[in-house]
Amino acid sequence: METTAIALVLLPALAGALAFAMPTERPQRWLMLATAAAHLALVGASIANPPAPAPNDWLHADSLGLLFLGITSTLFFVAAVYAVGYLQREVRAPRPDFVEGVLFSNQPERVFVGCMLLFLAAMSLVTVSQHMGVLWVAIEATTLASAPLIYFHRHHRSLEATWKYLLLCSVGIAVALLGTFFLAIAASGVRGEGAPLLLSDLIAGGAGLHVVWLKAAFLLLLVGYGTKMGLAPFHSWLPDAHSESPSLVSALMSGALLNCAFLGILRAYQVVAAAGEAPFARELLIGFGLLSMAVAAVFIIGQSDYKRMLAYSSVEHMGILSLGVGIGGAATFGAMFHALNHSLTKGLLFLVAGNALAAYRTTSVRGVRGMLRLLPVSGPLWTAGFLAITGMPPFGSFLSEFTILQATFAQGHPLIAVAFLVLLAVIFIGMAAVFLRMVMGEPWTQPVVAHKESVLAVAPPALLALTALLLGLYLPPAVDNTLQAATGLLGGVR
Amino acid sequence: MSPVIDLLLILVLLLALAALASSKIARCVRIVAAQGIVLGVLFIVSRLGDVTLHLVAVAAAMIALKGLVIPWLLFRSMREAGVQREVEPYIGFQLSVVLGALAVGVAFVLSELLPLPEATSSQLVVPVSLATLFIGLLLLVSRKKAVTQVLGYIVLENGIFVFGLALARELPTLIEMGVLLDIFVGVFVMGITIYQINREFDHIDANKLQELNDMNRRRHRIPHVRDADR
Amino acid sequence: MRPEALVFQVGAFVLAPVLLGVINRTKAAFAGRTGAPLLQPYYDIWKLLQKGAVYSSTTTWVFRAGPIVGLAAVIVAVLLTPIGKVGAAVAFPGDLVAFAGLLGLMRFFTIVAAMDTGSSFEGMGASREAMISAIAEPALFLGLLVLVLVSGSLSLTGMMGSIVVATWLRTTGAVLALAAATIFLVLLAENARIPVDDPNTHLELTMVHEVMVLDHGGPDFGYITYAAALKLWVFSALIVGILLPVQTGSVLADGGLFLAGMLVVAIVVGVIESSMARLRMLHVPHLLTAAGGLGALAVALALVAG
Amino acid sequence: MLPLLVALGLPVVGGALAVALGRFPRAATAAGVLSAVAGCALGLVSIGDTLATGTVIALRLPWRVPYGEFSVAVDSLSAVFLLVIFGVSLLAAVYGARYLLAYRQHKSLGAPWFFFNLLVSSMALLVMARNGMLFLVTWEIMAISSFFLVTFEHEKADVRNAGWTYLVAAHVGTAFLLVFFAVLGSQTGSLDFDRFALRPLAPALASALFLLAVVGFGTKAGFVPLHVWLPEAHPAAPSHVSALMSGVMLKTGIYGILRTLTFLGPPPAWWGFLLIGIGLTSGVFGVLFALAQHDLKRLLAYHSVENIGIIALGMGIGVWGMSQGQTTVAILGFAGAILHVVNHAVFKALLFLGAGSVLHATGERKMDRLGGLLKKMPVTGGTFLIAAAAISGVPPLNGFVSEFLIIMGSLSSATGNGIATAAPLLVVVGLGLIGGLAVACFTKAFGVVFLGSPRTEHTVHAHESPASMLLPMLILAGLCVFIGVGAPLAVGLVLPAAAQIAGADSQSVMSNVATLTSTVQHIAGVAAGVLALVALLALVRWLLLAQRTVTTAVTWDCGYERPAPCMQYTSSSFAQPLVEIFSRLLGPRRHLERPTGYFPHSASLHTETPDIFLNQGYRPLFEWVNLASISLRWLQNGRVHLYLLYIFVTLVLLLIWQLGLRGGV
Repeated sequence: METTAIALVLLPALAGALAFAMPTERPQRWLMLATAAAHLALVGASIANPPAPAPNDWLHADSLGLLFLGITSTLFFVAAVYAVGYLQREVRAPRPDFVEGVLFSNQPERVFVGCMLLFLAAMSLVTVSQHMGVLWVAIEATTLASAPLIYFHRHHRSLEATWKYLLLCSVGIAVALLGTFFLAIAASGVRGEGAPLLLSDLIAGGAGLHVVWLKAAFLLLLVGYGTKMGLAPFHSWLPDAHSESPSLVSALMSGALLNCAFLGILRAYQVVAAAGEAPFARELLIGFGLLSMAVAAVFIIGQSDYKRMLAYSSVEHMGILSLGVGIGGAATFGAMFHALNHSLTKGLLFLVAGNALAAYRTTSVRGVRGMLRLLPVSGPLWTAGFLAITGMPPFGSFLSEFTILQATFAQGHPLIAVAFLVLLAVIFIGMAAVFLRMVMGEPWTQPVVAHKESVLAVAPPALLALTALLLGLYLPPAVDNTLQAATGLLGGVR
Repeated sequence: MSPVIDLLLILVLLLALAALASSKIARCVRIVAAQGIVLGVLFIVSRLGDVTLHLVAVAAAMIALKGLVIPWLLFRSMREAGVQREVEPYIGFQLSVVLGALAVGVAFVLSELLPLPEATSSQLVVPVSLATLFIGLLLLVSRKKAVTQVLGYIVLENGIFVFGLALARELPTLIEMGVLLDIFVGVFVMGITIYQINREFDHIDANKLQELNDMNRRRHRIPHVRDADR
Repeated sequence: MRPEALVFQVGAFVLAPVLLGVINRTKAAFAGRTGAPLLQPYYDIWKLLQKGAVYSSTTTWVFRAGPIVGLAAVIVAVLLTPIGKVGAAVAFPGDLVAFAGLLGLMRFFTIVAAMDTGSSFEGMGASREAMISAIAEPALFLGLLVLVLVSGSLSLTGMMGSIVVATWLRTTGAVLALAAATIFLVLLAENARIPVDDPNTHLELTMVHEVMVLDHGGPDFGYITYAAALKLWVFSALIVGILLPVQTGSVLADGGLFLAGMLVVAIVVGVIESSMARLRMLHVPHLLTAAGGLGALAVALALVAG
Repeated sequence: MLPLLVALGLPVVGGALAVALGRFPRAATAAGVLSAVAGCALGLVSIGDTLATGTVIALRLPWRVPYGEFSVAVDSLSAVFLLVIFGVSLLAAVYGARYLLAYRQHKSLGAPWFFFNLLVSSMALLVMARNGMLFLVTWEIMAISSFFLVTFEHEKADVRNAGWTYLVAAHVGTAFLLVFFAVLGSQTGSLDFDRFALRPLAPALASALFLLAVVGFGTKAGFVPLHVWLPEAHPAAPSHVSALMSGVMLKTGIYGILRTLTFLGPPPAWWGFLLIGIGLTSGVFGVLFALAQHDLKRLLAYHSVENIGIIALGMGIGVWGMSQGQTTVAILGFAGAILHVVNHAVFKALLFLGAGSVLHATGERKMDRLGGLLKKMPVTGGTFLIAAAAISGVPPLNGFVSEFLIIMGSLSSATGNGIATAAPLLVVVGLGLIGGLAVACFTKAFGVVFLGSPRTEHTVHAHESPASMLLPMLILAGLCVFIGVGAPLAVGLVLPAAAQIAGADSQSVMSNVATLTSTVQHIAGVAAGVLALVALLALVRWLLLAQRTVTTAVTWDCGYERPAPCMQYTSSSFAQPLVEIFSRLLGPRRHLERPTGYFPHSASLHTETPDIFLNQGYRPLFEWVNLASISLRWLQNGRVHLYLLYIFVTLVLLLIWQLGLRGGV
């Protein structure tokens, strides 16, 4: 087995356990930060010189894994920095919640930090696992580790969100488990040494797989992991969980967790493609992609709660990813690139949303006005995030979306391309209305005194915004190569 | 050995239907527990050919968890939550059973479409597992209370485990243990959540958990906004 | 250009006011009066040039610039207008566009000068003038377009030169007649004649052109009167150019014929003025649209024929 | 090429500096303005060579993004547009310095200057770009930066709405361009403009691409009915920005269409007819709506639509000429169009700066509340008058020259083409109508605002703007006259570009140039003659009045006792007859309070003319989408059971569909 991979999983896991054990609060934050930094360093190292694949490794970060691992680690580090400031801001004592004014208190901080770290461990495991069984275990683990995070603010709305999240995802993952079993059946013809669910064996013996079982397996995995990923119509848990959990948790879920689930589907797609059944999988991916975008559009238009709007936008972008992979060819590259852009941007948006929530004490769009005046740093960042998430140049998301569009034409699906554009335009219009209403105008509070925003609250999102911007102007070779290699694994070309 | 296995499989299916039909939560829990135990036995019996240590271990773990721990957990949280004993379905029990039968039908049709590549212990494995799965989903969809939904989830899981038998070459221990662990923790967390729900709401009724939606704009208390401005 | 043509050009500037006189005499004759002498316009202009001036305190230099620019524009327009077959002093492809443009310039400054007084009467006149000319413009262009199509030349002189008796005998004759009618209607509108406007009413509410110049006096008004005469001249010249196909060899004969033609046009205008009443302001647009319709018909015919 | 790149970079750097200096308004302004001025000046200098000799400067650098290559070039076409961009931007920047300082109390001036400079640089880079990706990115940066400029005063609700409308329109327009480039790219395998030109396209595909370009670029240019954002956004923006947007930014749409024509191959005739149709609609609707407006800046904005229409007419003639192989016609059409681009940039910028000056002095945009400003603001008024005359297309000013070229193009197509020439001939008549209405429109604008007597108090106390604002206006006014009198020069400037688009060979170009310049010299002669005569007649008048009594009195008022300012004709009443005639097209709303009784106390007539395309076209569509989405909200009704049901049903259906009906094996 591969040492780095194991380290990547064990490091946060042990740190998490340690955090649970720790009696005092302050050191935990720094523990989390340190772990995140170490993790990021490890990931950076392995991206710099990718580890060579050893035969039947259960844990090995191939380029696809590395891509999502990189995203996860970066986002977690930023979130950890933000968390330090966030946890300082949080009031300990029971306090009235701003929607109904009922009293509520926080979870103990060690539970929060501990679960954060375990969450990271689980997600790392997802990205490095080369075994469909391990993959399943890991993804289920992410659900369990993140559930308490949603319930950090212990009032009944967050509880409701947690409950829905648990139930829907568990059911989905259960379906995925059946899919994994189906895969094992399909692979029973394949004589790979060791366990029959090792990805490399499945791909190597792709020709020998039983088609029917394989298709059934893919359907189940698509539905199962799709639930976790937030593809419509399985997305229903997403808006609730994202709107009720602390903003940095929302950022991690939207930016990292959904991608991990997507990775699960991609692994299945690799196997199906190896068996020469790619067309079957592609049309499903295209269909669910467009459906997700459409559903997102419906709920983004006239959305009254900005955190919910961000959640739906995640549904939309998951749809774009699935569409891109479904189209194939250069679109696959676009999808990989878009996954990166979306994670950075969405992280930025959720963190800034946290600042807005802290300043205005409401998640209602109607209640937020004049961010540019009231929050001199967060306001512009919020605007930048809007431009980035809607695929405006010079942000990276424009490049990735255009790549997908062009590939769609090149692959000869003009109608799909048009539908894609129309949905994007509708969503843009809906979002523009919401965002502009928030950033512009005079704040409700008179007289207007611009807030002093703490560095820890604005630096992390600013960093993300900068990265998203740079990716639109210059694609660093390291990133480009990783994307290329990942695309190659999925049979796409740049 | 096949007839015994078939018998057990059918038993699993019947238990699932029974769970669908039972109107008292307590009974429902017991039925599900029984199903878990049967599953464990089935696990051993189906592999009588080569009883390995890990096989026994898994079976034991399964029986312990599904048959004892989880039911105990559920009873406890129910007691603490002071749940009324009725199941409170959206759709009546007769109809549920009818639908369950329908699900069984669908399961059998589907299993026709999915011929097992290698001769396994029994041909009933696939249909039974699918049917159990569907019944579990049916429970999840049609029962109001959170507890009953957890039960539905467990039934669904059991269905999937039945399918595990069909796997000619068993999964590595690590995986199966991991799976089991995940299931257990899942149910455990659900139990905790139910307990919390009880603290927040007057009684456990997933039906009440629908404040987060996009139907009617939720009323926000917006600081500093005069009603004239809204 | 040839010197004798130059003579006629000078003649144009000298003789233009006579047309006004002729029109008035004709109307007088119809009314059974002796009427003012033929040269009355000259006397008026001369008298005005002798006078001092009274300016409204509201006005600015724009008010004073109006008559000057207007006269300058129309003078250049006269230089572009062919004297029948003799031709114009200045001729180049596209001069008809310049011709229209110059009239536009004149109009622009007349209107602006009128608005400078801030009087509601002048404002009203300006508004009406703007409306009428806006609709007259396309009609004029249609008329000229017909000439382009019939003659294949892009300069007014070339057009008029190419219209000969033969042109009238072919189908193009009808086309030319329509064009002439169009331009004649435009003439009535642009020169504030009945039925579009009544040059010698004294009720401000009913006036268009006259009310715009209510406040002008002295040399300014002299300029305006003279400019009006020249404007009438150029339009009449166009019509005569179309309707007079004969080309004798000698310049003098051509010139003479042309002048005769001008006389006829003036009399016709006079006859119309005395034989019909001024239209209601609401109906003026209809008249001009009708002119446009005639022009469009002519163009269509020309395209089919040409 | 290097100096040009510096010219592009300088303003951006300066803008960033301005943001950094946001706390100190004057310093920020200085940084922004100086860098912009320096950049534009440098740019103007470095394109001179191309303008004079037509030498092409090109540069290619690798750019690490998908499909991206930093490929820029300056040819005749680009050069003309660069001239406009740099020229107007320079003057607008100078003007804006004092104009924006008025806001320094309650606004940071850093961001506005940053976006202003970014807008300038992006526009310049846009017309230089030779790679689709670079073009698109620049295009969007341009849109975004102008959006932030439009929403400068976002405290006002109408400004916010305008900003939203603008953003949406820009985005939808860009969507068409995305398709345009995506399709071209998938055809030719790269987004390199030179590559586009090489690969011949199937006629149907070429036509489809042309339509995409017309819609996409037309939205930016403001073709009716895609113009709806224009009358909202331009009045909302600060005046020097309006000048830049209306005078220059719209033209990038025109540039896009012209550039497209260079790589779509020989056009069929109907492209020309399409452009002519668009031109006529835009021209007539634009001027009619302008005529019906009472807000000065709104009037100007609508009038931009009219001028864009005229430009479209020119392009239509050009394309038609190309399709018929009539090089002369093509060159005349394109030359007219391009020259009108230049002219409109000059006088529309001047008009907006003038409007800004009025706004600066009186804080008033409603024409019916202004009046008599010429006395208070002689320079503003005088330059505004020149611009008004120029935009009405009368000699001796520049507007006439370009319209002359276009009309000449359509007339010379007329000789001996039978009925086929009906469409080009429509251009002549259309221009006639448009010209006549334009006169009405601008006599109204100038007359009501600057002439007569002041209608409100704060108009009485108006004051002339500072020199730094007047200087740009004077320069622009000078250009109006100069292009009019020096027509041959101006035409010579745009001719190479026109020939480039028409794809004419050098020798036929030469012959055309010869004939054209001779004609244009006559035009210049006419212009000079008019000016000379004006001088002469003025002198005569002065001599006549020298030794006579010249007195002033109250305006002749038919014997009224006290003529009051409120008795003057208002903009509504001035436009009323024409609006009445065209009320079918305009659908004006009237609020009429008739005088009643023998001694009526109050009576009033108020008319307003909202945009029918916006109110009856787009708004209902958006409403419908909104309602449709609301009617689907129940999908997310909060019941976890329903959500589970989604999963259940989808799963079963998928299994049955894929395995059963599709017969998995």
